Amino acid sequence: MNSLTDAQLAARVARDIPDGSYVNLGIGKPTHVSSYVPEGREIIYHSENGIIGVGPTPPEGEEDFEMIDASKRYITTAPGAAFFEHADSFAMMRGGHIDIAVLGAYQVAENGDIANWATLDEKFPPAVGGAMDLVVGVPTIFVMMRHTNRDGTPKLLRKCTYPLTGLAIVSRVYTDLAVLDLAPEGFRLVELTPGNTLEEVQALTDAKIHS
Amino acid sequence: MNSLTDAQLAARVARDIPDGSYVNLGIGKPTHVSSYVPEGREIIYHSENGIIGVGPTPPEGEEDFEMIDASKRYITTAPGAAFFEHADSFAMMRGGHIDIAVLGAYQVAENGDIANWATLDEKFPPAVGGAMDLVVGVPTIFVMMRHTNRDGTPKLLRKCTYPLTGLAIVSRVYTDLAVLDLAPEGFRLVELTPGNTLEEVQALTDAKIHS
Amino acid sequence: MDKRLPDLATAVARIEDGARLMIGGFGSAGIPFGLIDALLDHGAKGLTVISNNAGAQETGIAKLLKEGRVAKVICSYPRSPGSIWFERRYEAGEIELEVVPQGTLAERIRAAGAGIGGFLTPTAYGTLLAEGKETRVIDGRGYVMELPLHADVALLRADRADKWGNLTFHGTARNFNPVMASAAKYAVAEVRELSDVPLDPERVVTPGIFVQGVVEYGVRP
Amino acid sequence: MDKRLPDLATAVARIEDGARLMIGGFGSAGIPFGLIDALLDHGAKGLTVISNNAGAQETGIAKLLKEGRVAKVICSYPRSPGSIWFERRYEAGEIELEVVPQGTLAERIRAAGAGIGGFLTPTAYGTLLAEGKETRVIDGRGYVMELPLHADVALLRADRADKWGNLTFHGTARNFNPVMASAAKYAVAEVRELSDVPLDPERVVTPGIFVQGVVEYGVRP
Repeated sequence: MNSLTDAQLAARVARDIPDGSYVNLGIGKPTHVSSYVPEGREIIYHSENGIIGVGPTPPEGEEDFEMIDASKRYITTAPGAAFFEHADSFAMMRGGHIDIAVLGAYQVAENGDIANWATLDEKFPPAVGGAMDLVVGVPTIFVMMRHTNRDGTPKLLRKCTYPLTGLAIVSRVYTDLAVLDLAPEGFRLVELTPGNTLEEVQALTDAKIHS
Repeated sequence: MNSLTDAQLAARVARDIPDGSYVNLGIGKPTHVSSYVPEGREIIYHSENGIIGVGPTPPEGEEDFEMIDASKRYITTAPGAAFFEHADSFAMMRGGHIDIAVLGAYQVAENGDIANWATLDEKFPPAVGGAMDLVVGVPTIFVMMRHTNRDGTPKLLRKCTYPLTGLAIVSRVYTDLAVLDLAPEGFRLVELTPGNTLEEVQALTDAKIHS
Repeated sequence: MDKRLPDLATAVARIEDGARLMIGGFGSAGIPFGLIDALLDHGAKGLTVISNNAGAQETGIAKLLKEGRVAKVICSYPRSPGSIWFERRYEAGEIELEVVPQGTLAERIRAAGAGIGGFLTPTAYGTLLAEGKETRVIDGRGYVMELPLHADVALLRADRADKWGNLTFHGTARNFNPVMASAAKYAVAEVRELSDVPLDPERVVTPGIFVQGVVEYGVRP
Repeated sequence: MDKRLPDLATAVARIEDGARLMIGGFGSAGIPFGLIDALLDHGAKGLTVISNNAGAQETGIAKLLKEGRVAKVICSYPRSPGSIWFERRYEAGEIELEVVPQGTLAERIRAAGAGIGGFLTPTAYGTLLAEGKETRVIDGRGYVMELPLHADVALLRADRADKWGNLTFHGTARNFNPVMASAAKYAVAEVRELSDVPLDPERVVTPGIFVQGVVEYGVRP
């Protein structure tokens, strides 16, 4: 099986974000998407903690503890940026003003359900952050994740087994093996990572992949 | 009967506003209260259209169409002022952050009900403005008005006959003839305009005045 | 990204007959007089206008009323001194009126912009303006359930803008403008001055994400 | 009017055992480290802490948890990297936890400050975090009814203040600070710099009416 690296996956997602989009990148892998914006496009990044127009990481020595993104990484401002407080930031998210959110996930189901905030492991205290607000408010939800868990068990399921973050809201899933749309009939193949066959990818997927 | 002038009435109300209060003055007579703040007190005036720290009227020739109060009069800023938008302005009002509102009224009832936004005259289109938000949000509501209508009929009633603005929320009524608190038993005399007797004022009042 | 528009006519070109319009302003402050004039020239009719006032004399919304372009007004205070055109149309039964307490009007607009499905406000509980509405009592206090108020287009007046649509305001001209920007599908602002450089991110009042178009209209009325 | 306080100890002196505390901040930005240290010295215990996070390493809220001062945490994201003190207290069953989606947390705090009795949000509809809550469907969309979240005291971090309590912030340090100021009976802010002159009314982010005390704590952490 041919598997994209995290960098290749981030670049693949970036290709699908149109010029002029307002985008929220979830914590973890999705934060890398902003490094791969294709030439000639201006994408404006929102971070839930109160900035729109997130710029690149500052040079070493110029970090500011009060200039961070939702992943708590140091940031700068891009031209046209604005700061605001939390109630306003989530009004933007919940109110449908952001075009696209790119999120990681534990599981995605063929009806578009997503589980990305809690596992069934009771040892860990639950922590939800802004994930549930994003998925109800942003019209286009891209999920970016490995196709399977480390033990090879599938993450693309007929039904999620972990607690849900949102119901029937995923638009498209990007994995290291394939890109899949959420269509009325379930997962629909958009493209395979070059060298993979549908049969190979289907074997690692719990839900049926329509083509 | 001895009757206070509007200026005297405004000065009387001003005496009861403690140093450091946040105050909203309703349109009409209440706007004059700010001209009579006793020496040594700092009162901060809120105007519903998005300013706290309303200052005096500008000198002629220095008026700014975009610097007005809720009565649409030209204003300036007092030291410590801030501008904000309408949703925030009414959050201040509704959320209990303003200490005192001074309002005019058509009628006040002995249970503290106030009617100050609509009469029974169907010719006039209804217009409520911010009156209903103020009366539910501000803990101390002072009403400032003539004791009777022009035809001599009472405005201090057992029960309001006009559509209500708010229910059981008036703290104190200042009229040209007397000052009355709203107590559990009804109107309670605080003071008479010098020269008036309780009997004279009671005769012009529909509800009973307790003393 | 460049949200600057060449002229007022372009800014209002997409407004269709029967559109729901929010118009910023309170008294003389923050009213988009230039956009309203352009809308008159544009000719859309059967409009629902959501605004705090219903215009005065022959300016702003009063002109739209005079020219018979308005089917319904949703506002808190239609009866300003000199609001003769509102009064005439209302008395003749030519326009529908929905009176909303001012804070409830602002909060309903905010709810639309913030994706809130409804809210409980103590304002108007027990009064004529709560009649027919769902109410409930929590901890002894009465509340009225109010629903969000959306619009197709918002016409705004700001002080400065940059090409990303970020806005600042002057004095008491913010009033309904920022909240209306958030509640309309298409929000367009006339501004005193278009800035060639980005506005200071610490000073932006309305972030450009809420604004779809900006046009310079230098006059401060 | 002069809301300036002489020192951090005075700012936290009124906090009683069992108080409901809001603490501003998100990650490293906008956290009132000085006020939290003063609160540790002050000694109040049995606190309910409302904040986005539950501290990391040995700083801020983590110190309060380490010292056993906290009975309950209401937050969106207790499990940050290095939040060892939260995890220990939680695993030992020594603290109660209420997890609230971040936007719902901000909106519940805003509702408290704005006099709203409750609101309908689509967030968390159909999930574990909506279990036991009132829900309704409007136009085919599911909503959860959420209630306001009040506090006795809010501890805030701002950039500049004047003696009227007006505040400005730096960068992403606004986060929960402005909205928490509005929802507490007593809101106090440590600020990088106290201004001798009034702040520019156009630049104020949190108007002083929401702030009861300000104290200079020059360090920007």
